[in-house]
Amino acid sequence: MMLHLLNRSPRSTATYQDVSEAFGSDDHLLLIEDACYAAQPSAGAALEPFGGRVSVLQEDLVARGLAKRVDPSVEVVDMNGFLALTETHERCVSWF
Amino acid sequence: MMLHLLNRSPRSTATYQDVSEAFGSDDHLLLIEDACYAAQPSAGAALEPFGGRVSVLQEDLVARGLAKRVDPSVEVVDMNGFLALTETHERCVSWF
Amino acid sequence: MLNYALLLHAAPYSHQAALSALRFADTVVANGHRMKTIFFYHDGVHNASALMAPPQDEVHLADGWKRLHQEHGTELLVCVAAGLRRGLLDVSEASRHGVMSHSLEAPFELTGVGQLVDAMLTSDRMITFAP
Amino acid sequence: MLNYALLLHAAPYSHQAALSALRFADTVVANGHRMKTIFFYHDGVHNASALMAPPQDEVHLADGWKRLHQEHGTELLVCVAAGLRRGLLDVSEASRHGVMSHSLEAPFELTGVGQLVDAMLTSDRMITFAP
Amino acid sequence: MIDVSDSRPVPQDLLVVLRHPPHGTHWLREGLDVALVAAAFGQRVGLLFQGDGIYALLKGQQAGPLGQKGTHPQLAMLEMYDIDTLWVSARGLNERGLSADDLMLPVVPLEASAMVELLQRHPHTLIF
Amino acid sequence: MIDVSDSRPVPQDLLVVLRHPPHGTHWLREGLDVALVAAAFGQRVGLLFQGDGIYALLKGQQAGPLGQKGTHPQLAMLEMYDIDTLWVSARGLNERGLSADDLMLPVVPLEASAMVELLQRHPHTLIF
Repeated sequence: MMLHLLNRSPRSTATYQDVSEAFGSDDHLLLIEDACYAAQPSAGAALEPFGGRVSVLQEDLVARGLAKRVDPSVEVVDMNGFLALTETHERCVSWF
Repeated sequence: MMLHLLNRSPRSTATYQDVSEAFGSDDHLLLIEDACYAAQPSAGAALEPFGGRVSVLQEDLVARGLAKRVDPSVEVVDMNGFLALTETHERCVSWF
Repeated sequence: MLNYALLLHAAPYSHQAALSALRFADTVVANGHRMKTIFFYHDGVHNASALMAPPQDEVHLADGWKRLHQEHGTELLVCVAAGLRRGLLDVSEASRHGVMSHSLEAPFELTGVGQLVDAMLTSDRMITFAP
Repeated sequence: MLNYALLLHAAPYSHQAALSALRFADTVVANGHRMKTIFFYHDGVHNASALMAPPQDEVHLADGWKRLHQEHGTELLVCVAAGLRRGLLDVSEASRHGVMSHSLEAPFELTGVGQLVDAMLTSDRMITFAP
Repeated sequence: MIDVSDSRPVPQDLLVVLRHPPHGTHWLREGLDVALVAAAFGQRVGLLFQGDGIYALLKGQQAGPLGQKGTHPQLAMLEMYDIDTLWVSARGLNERGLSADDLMLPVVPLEASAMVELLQRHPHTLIF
Repeated sequence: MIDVSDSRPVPQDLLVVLRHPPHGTHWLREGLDVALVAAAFGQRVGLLFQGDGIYALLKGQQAGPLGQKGTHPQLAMLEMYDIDTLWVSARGLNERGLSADDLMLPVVPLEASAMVELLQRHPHTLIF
C-alpha cells in the first residue's frame, strides 16, 4: 500500500504514464500543487488508470479557483487529510 | 521568420503542441539539450507539425550518445550553426 | 506518534514545493507527530540561505525552517556537495574554499548524502517535495 | 556585427541551460558579434553568487560570466527583486535589509526588470535560456 | 516594484506569451511582471495565454495556503497599464473545457493560424 | 564523494527510480549519487530506469561541450558497489525504439505488473 504524490499538471502526460506503470491495486494517488488541474472532469483521461483511488488537496484547489470544479470520483482532502494518508500508507513516493 | 528554440524531451507533449500552434510557415525549430531526443526516428510524431524545418545541436547530440540516431529529415548544426540561425532569423523565442 | 523525514529538492520562490513542504511539516507537528529531519538536496539547498530577503508580505522560508528547529527540534540537513556548488556554505567550508563569506549558519547543518540514507532508514515516513 | 542579449532563467548546476547560455555567449564573441548584456532572472540569479565553490573538475559558472565581462565588456545584470528573495544581494542591499553579508559583487549589477526591457529594445537579438 | 526609466524609447510592440498555470511555479508572475514593467516603460504590450497559462484567467482564485500571493491581483492591474487585449488559444480553451464565462477578464480566442500571425506582427516576443 | 558512517544499520532494500535523461538536468546524477552512497552504506540497492531515464543507459555518451561530466562514469561504478540488477520499463524501452543491444549494461525489462510488484517488495523507494 503506497501513497503516490503528484504535483504536475495533467499536460505532463509522461509523468502520469510513469505513475500509472507503478500504481498497485492497493495504492492511492494524491494530487497537489498543479496536479489539481487533473481533478477537473475535463481532464478525464489523465486519471483513468487510477481506478477512482485518487484524492486532491483542498488548499491547492481553492488557491487555483478549482474548488467547484472537482470530478465527483475524486475525493477532496485538506492538509490533515493529506497527513492522514501518509499515516495509513507506510510509504509515500513523489513524482515530478 | 522566427527561430524557435526547444530544450524539452519529446515526452513533454504539451510544450511541443504549444510550439506547433505558434510555428509559422517561414519559421525554423532548433532542438537543444534534452530536445535532442526528438530528433530520433523513433520520436516521429513530435516533429510532424514542423514540416522538416528542424535542426538539432550536434554538441548536445554527441554528449547523449545520439550522433548516429538522427532522423534524415533533421539537419545537424554545431554551435556556429546555432549562431548562424540566430543571425538569419531576426527573432528567437525559447519554449520550456 | 510517527517520525517524519522530508526530502526537499526545490528552490524557494520559484516553485510551490518549498511552501508545500513547510505547510506539511507544520501539519505533522500540529497532529502530534515528530518532524525529525528535513534534508535539503538539489536546488532545495537554497532554502538554507541566511541571506534571503523576501518582501515583508511573503513567507520567509529560511525563518520557517528555523522555527521548526527551535520549536520542535527538527534537524535541518543540507547536502554539502549540492550546497558548495550553489554557494551555500558555512564558516568552515567558506574558509576551506577561500570564499569571501558564508551563507549558511546553525541550525542548518552541512552533511553528506549518507545522512539522507540514514534519515530514510530511521524514520517511519519519508516524503519528497520536488519542483 | 550584431548586438546580442541573453536572458537566463536557470539556476547553475541543476539544468544544462546555464552551460548552454555560456557556451552560446562564447560562440557569439568568437564570431565577431558583441555579447552586450546577460540578464539573470528567476532562478538564474544564482549564477551570480560570489560564494559558489564547485569541484575543480566542473565549470565555475560565476567565473565564466565574469570572464565575458572582463574580455568583452558584457553587462551582467541581475534582477534585484528575484535576487533579494533568493539571497543574492550586494553590499548596499545587504546593509539595507540587515542581512549578515553579501553574495554578489561587481561586475554583476543588481537592476530592475526595466533593464531587461531596455536590453530587448536596444539589442539586435535576445535569446532566452530556461530550465 | 515598477521602475520607469527617464529616457523612454520609441514605443514598440511586445508580446508576452504565458504558458504556465498560477501558484505552482513563479513563471506566470514573472512574465506578468515583465509585461507591466514594459508597459510602464512606454511599450505597447500584448498578452497571449496558451496551454496551462489559460488557468491564470480562471475566476475565483485566491492567495495560497501560506499566504503567498496569487497572480490575479497582477491581472487586475493590466487595464491601468493600458494592456487591454488578452488573447487566448482557442484550442487550449476547448481542451480544458473552459468558456469565456469561466474567465475573470474578457478575452479574444485565437485559432492556430491567427496565433502565428500574432507572433509575426510583434517585433518582440517573450515566452514564460 | 561517498561518505560511509561507522555504524552500519541492518541492510534494507532501497529502490531508486530514475526517470530523467542525462545531461539536461542533474536529477539522474543525484539519484545515482544516492544509490551509490546507500550501497556504500551497506544497503541493498536496486535501480529502475523508467521513461526518459532509460536514456541514461544508451551507449556512446560523452562529456558535455563545456566538459561537464556525464552520468555514464557513475554507471560504470555500479558493479563495484554490488548494484548489479538494472530493471527497465519494457514499455519505455519499446516507445523509444530501443533494444538491449543499444544499452551499455545488461538490463531486465519489466512489464507494468512486474514494476508494481518490484515497488511493493522494496521497503524504501526514492524517485528521481
